[in-house]
Amino acid sequence: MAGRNVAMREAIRRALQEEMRRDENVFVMGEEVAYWQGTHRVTRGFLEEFGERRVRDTPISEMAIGGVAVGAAMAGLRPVAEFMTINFAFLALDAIANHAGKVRYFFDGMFKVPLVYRAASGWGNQATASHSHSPEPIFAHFPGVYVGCPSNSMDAYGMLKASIRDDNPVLFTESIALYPKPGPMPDDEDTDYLIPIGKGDIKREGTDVTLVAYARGVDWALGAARQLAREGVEAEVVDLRWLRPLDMDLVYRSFKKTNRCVIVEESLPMYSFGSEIAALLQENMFDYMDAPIKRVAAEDVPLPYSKEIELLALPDAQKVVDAVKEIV
Amino acid sequence: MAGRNVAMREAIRRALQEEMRRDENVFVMGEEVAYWQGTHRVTRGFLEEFGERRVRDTPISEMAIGGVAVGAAMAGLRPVAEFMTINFAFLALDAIANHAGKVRYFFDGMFKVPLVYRAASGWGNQATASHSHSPEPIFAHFPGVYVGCPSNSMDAYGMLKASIRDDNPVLFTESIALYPKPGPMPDDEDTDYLIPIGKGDIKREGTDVTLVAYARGVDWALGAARQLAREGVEAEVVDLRWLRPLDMDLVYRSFKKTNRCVIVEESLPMYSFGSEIAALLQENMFDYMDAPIKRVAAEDVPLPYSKEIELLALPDAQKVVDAVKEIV
Amino acid sequence: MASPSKEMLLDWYRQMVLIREFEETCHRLYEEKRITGVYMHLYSGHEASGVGSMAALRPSDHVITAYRDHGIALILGMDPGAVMAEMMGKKTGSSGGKGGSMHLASAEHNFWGGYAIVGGHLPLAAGIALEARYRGSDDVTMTYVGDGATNNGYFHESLNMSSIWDLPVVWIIENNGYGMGTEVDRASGQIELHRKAEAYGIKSFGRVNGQDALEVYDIATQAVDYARNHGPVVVEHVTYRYRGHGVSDKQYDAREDMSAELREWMECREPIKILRDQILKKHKGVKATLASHEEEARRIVKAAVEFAEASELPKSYQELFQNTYVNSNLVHKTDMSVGAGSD
Amino acid sequence: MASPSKEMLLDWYRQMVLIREFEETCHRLYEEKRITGVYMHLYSGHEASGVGSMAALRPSDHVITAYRDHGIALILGMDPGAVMAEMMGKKTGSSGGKGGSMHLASAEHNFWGGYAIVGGHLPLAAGIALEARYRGSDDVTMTYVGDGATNNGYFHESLNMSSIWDLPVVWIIENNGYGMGTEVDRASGQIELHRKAEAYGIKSFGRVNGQDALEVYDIATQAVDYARNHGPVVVEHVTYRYRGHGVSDKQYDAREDMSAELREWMECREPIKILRDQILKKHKGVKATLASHEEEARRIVKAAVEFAEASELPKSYQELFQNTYVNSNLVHKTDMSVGAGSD
Ligand SMILES: Cc1ncc(C[n+]2csc(CCOP(=O)(O)OP(=O)(O)O)c2C)c(N)n1
Ligand SMILES: Cc1ncc(C[n+]2csc(CCOP(=O)(O)OP(=O)(O)O)c2C)c(N)n1
Ligand SMILES: [Mg+2]
Ligand SMILES: [Mg+2]
Repeated sequence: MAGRNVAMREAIRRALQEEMRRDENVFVMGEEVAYWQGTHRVTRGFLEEFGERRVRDTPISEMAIGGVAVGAAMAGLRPVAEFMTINFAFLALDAIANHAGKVRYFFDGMFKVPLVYRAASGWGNQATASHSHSPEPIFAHFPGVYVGCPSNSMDAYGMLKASIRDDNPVLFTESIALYPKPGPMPDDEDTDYLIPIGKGDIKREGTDVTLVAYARGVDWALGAARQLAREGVEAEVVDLRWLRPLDMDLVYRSFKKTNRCVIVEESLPMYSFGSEIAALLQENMFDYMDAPIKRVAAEDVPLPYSKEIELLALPDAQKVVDAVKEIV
Repeated sequence: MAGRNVAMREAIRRALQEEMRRDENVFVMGEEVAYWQGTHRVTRGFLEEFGERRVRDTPISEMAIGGVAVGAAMAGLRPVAEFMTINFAFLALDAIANHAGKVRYFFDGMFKVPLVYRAASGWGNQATASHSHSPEPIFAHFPGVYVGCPSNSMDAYGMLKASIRDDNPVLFTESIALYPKPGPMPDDEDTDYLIPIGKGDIKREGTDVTLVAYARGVDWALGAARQLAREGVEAEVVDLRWLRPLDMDLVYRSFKKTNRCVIVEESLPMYSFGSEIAALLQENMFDYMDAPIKRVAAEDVPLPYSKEIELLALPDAQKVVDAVKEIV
Repeated sequence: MASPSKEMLLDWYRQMVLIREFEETCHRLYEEKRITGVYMHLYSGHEASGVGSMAALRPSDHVITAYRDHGIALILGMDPGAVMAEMMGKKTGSSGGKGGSMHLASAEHNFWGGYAIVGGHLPLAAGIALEARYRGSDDVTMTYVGDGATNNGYFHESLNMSSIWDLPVVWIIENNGYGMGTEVDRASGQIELHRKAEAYGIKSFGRVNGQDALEVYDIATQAVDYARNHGPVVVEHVTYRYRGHGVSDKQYDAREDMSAELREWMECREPIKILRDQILKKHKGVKATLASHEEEARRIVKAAVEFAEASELPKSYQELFQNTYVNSNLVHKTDMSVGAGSD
Repeated sequence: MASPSKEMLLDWYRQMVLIREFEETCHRLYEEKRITGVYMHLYSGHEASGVGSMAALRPSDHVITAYRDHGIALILGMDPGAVMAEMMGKKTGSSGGKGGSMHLASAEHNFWGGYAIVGGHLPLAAGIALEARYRGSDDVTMTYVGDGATNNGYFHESLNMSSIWDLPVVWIIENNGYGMGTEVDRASGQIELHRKAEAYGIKSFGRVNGQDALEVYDIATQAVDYARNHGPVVVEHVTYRYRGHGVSDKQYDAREDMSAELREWMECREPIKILRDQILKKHKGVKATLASHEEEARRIVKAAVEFAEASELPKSYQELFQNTYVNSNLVHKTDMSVGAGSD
C-alpha cells in the first residue's frame, strides 16, 4: 500500500486537495492561504484550482477565523480553517474551546460542527518566545474538540482526511519541523485511506521500554530507539497521534510488555502531555510498573532567540536516551 | 494571630484595599469594578474611597484588559486587573501567556511586570458550559506568570498581598463558591501578613493517605477527611495554594509518611492539575508508592445547565472518599 | 415608508404581549426559586426591537443573538412550553436542559441560538452568512448585538470580515444604554454606535427608535433588502431593559438614577403601549382582538409553566454525556482511557 | 507648517542613511547565513515614516512598535553594535540575544520594544500611556501599527480604551500596502485606514505621504501636540516595504506585479532621495555633510557587524533560564519541583 516518498507538507496538501475535489462543501480559509499559496506552502496551487470562493484569504483576525468556521460548519459547510501558526490560535481559544467545542453540547445535539482547524506548530529555528509553542495539550484539555498531531506523511494524510470527514470539530496541528520530512504515502488510487480519530500506532516494536510520543516527539523517540538498540536495549515506540481522544489501550498493551516508559513531547513540561500519560499509566498499570515513568519535554522556560540556548531548551534523542538509561 | 471570621470575599477585598492604601501605584481595572462595586462585590466601596483614577471600569475588552495591565506594569504601576470570570480570560490568553509572561524574558530582564490578574473561577450554580471552568492548570502551563488559588480567607488575604507586592505577574483566581465562606483572618494590625509565592500548606495532618488539592478542592478534601476519620482513616490534606510554582517538597514529605495519594481538583480531568501532581509523585516518590495515585476532578464533559446532571459532573467529598477507599 | 397590514400589526401585538407575559413570569418564577441558576436576562422593554425587525425577514432567513434571547425565540415561533422547560433545565426543554436561558435555539426555525460569551456569536453570524453566499442563496442573517459587545474584538473582526466578503448580515445593535452597569459613553469612545460601521466600510441605516415597532420595521425592511442584494448593513436600535441586566442584578434597587430612568422609559416609551396606540389610531374595531391576545398570552404562558413544571429533570450520566460529540460512544462516566472516537 | 532647521534636516538624513545601510547589511548577512533564524522584517522604504514622526517627540515621550523595529531602535539612538549583536543572538545584544530582530527595546530611551504578535503591543501602548495620565505627566506614547494589524481585535479594543480614558497615544498606522501578501483592500473593509478613528471617537489627522519626512513631521508635531493636551489621535502614513514582508518572503521574486510596483516606489517615492532633494533645494553647501553622513553610516554599520561577530553566544542553562522571573532562583535546568519563588 505504501506509494512514493513525499514530504509531510505535500501529503497534507494532497489530502486537503483531494477532499476539496471530493466534497464541494469543503473549503479553506486563513491568513495567506490563497494568493501567497500558504505560508507553509500547504495550499500551493489551491487558488488556481478552486478559486476565491473556496480558497479564502482572511484578515489578521484569529478570533473571527475561529468563529466564522463554527458558524459555517453549523450551517452545513465543512471549513478547514488555518491558523498560520498555533501561537496565533491563543487568540482563538474562546472560539475553539467555548464555541466549536460546545455548541453541539449546549444545544443538546441540535447542530453539528464539522470543521477542521489546521495550525503549524512547534518550535526551533529561532522563532522566539511568542512564536515558539507546541501547546496541543492545552487545547486538548477541553472536551468537544478532537486534537490530532501527525508524525509523518502517511499519518498526516490519513488523519487529515479522517478529520475533514468527521462530523466533529478537530484541531489538527502540523509540526513545522516535519513539513519537509519525506515519507511513504498510500498508493495514488487509495484516496480513501483514513486513520480513525483516536487510533494510535506502534512505530517500532520493542520489549524493554515503551516510548510514548506524538508528532515531532516520535522522531526523537525513534532516534533514541536506534541508539539504544546499539546498546542492546529494545524500545517500543508508541505514536499516540491524537491527544484527544487518547488511545491508551495501545499504551497499556505495550507497557504490560515492557514495564517501563519514557514520554516524549515537544511541549512545555507542566500540565502537559507527559503529565497526563504518566498519570494514567501509574493509575491503571500500577502492578506493571518496574520503574518510575520518565518525561522528556522542553525546558520550563520561554524559548529564546539565540540558537545554542534555544537548542538547550528543546528535547532531542539524546535526552530521551538519557532518560531511558535512568530506568532500565 | 487569627482574628475574626470573615468571608473570603471580604478577606480579598480587605487585602486589596490595604495594598491600595499602602502603595499609590496599585490600582484596579476591570469590568464593573467601579460603579457596580464589582460583580462579586470584591471592590465594594473602592470607587468612593479611591476615585475613578484608581478604580477603573473598562469596556468588555478582555484582550485590552490583559494587555493594558502589562504596559502599565512595565511603565511602573502595579495594576490589579480583574477578569469578571476566568472564562473571559480565554480571550486574554495571548496577553497573559505571550505578553505578561514573556516581555521580561525576551528583553532579557530590561523590564519588570508587577501585575496581578484577578479572576473569579469555578463552576456550579447552573452557569452553563461556556461560563463554567476552573482552568488554572491551562494558564499555569506557561512559564512567566505565577498562578495562585486560595482556599480560605486567611490564605486569600496573605496570598493576594504577596502577589501584589511581588515584581512578577501573577494570575490570582478566586473560587466563586468560596466567596461567601467565612474563615479566620490575621489580626487587624497584621497588615503585612504575606504568604510567600510557591508555599503550600498542610490543612490537616494525617498518616494514612495524602489528599493534594487547591482552592475549592481543599474543602472537598477536608470533608472527605472528616468522613474517613470516622471510619478510622486519617487523611493528610495538602493545600498547594499555588499552581506555579509548585511546592512539591511539601507533597513529598507528606507522601513519604502516607505512601498513598488522591488528588482533588475542580478542573477538567485531562492535561490538568491531577495529571501533573500524579506524574511528579510517581517519578520522584516511586519507592514510596504503596498504591496507584488517584485523581478526582470534574467529568470530561462541558458543564450542562440542568442542576442534577451538573452536580453529577462535579467532584465532591463523597467522590474523594470513594477514591481513597480504592487505595487504602 | 413600509406600511404593514392590520393583520401584521395585530400579530406584532400578539408577539409583544406574549414576550412580556413570558418574561415577567420568568422573573416571578425566579424570585420564587422555581427557576434556578445565576443567569437569566429578560427581553422586557426590548419587544419592539425584535418584533419590528424580524417582521422584515422571510422564513429561510437566519437569526442569531446573545444571551438575551427569550424574546427572539418566541417571535420565531418556538414553543413556549419547550422554552419554559429549558429555563427549568428539563428534558423537554428546547435544548434538553443543557443550555438554559442563555442557550435557546431552533434549527427548524433557522434560529442559530443565544450565546453567553459577549461577542462570541458574531463570527458565527458571519459564518452562517458565508454559507448562504457560498451556495448562492440570498438569505440574510439577522444578528443582534448589545451596545457593550460593540467594544469587544469579536465585533471588530466579524464586521470587517462581513464587509470584505460581502456577507448578507444585518448587524442590529440593540443599544439599551448599558452593558451590565456601564453606560454607553463610559464604555465606547463613539457613542453613536451605528457610526462604527464607518470603520468597516459598511452601509449604516443609522439610529432607530427601538421602542417603536413601526419605525423599526420600516428601517429593517430596507436593511434586509440591502443585505440581501449587496452586503452587510448596520442598524442601531435605541431601547431599554426593564429588568436590569439580569436576574442577579441588584443595581436597579440600589441606584436611584437608574430607577428614575426606568420609570421614565416605562411611562413615556413603553413599546407595547406605543404599538397599541398606533393600531387603535389606524384601525377600528380591534380592541377585542387586542384583549384576546392579552388573554391568550396569559393562557399560553400558564400552560407553558405547567408543562415545564410537570416535565422531568435529566439525571443520568448518560444524559450528562450525551451530545458532547457526534457518534460518541462516551455516554457513561468519564473514562479517560476510552476514546470518544466517532464511527 | 512646521519648518525644521537645517541641523534637524541633516540629522534626519543621517538617521535615514544609517537605517538603510543597517537594513541592507542585515539583508546581506542573512543571505550569507551570518544572521540566522526565520523572522527579520526590514525597515527599508519606511525611513521617512519613523524619522519624520519621531522628530516630533521629546526624550521623555514613549515609543513602541511591532516586529519591524530596527529603524525605530536606531532613530532613538540605540547602539548599532548592540542591535546588530541582537540579530546574531549574541550576549552583547541589546536584549542579550533572547529577543532577536523582533524584540529590540531600550528602557533608557523609553523604547518599550518591538513585539511579534500582530496587534499584541497595542494594549501595552495604552497601558504605558495610562501610566503617564495616572501620574499627571504629559508624555505621549507614539505607537506604530501596520495596516494589517488594524483588522485585529487588539486594535479595536486598544483604540477604544485610549479614547474613553483620554490616553495620550499617537496611533500611527504605517500603511505599506500589505500585511504579508494581502493588499489592504482585501483585508480591510475601510481602505482609508485613518477613518477607523471614527469608530472610537478619536481625532484623526488623516493620511500622510509617509515617504516625505517633512510632511510626516509636520503632521506629527500637530498630532503629538494634540495627544499631549487632549487625548489619542490617529495618523495614517502611506509607505512601502522595499524588502518584502520579511527575510523569508519569496513573493517579490514570484509575483511580477509586486516587483513592478516596488520599482515604481523606489524610483518615484524614495524617501532618502526626497529628503535629499528637499535639503539641497533649501540649503547651500551641505553636500559634503550629506556625503559624510553616508560614509559614517557605512563605517558605523561595518563596526557594528565586527562587534557583533566578535561577541559570544550565550550557551549555558544559566543563561537560558535567566530573567524568566524577577529574583528567580530557577537559574539551572528545569526542576519542576523547585519553585521559582521570589524573595
Ligand atoms: C467576553 C465576556 N466578557 C464579559 C462577560 C460578562 N457579561 C455578560 S453580559 C455583559 C454585558 C453586555 O452588555 P450588552 O452587550 O450591552 O448587552 P445587554 O446585556 O445590554 O443586552 C457582560 C459584561 C461575558 N459574558 N463575556
Ligand atoms: C496574531 C498574529 N497573527 C498572524 C501573525 C503572522 N504575521 C506576522 S506579520 C503579519 C502581517 C502584518 O502586516 P502589517 O500589520 O501590515 O505590518 P507590516 O508587516 O506590513 O509592517 C502577519 C500576518 C502574527 N505574527 N500574529
Ligand atoms: Mg446593553
Ligand atoms: Mg503592512
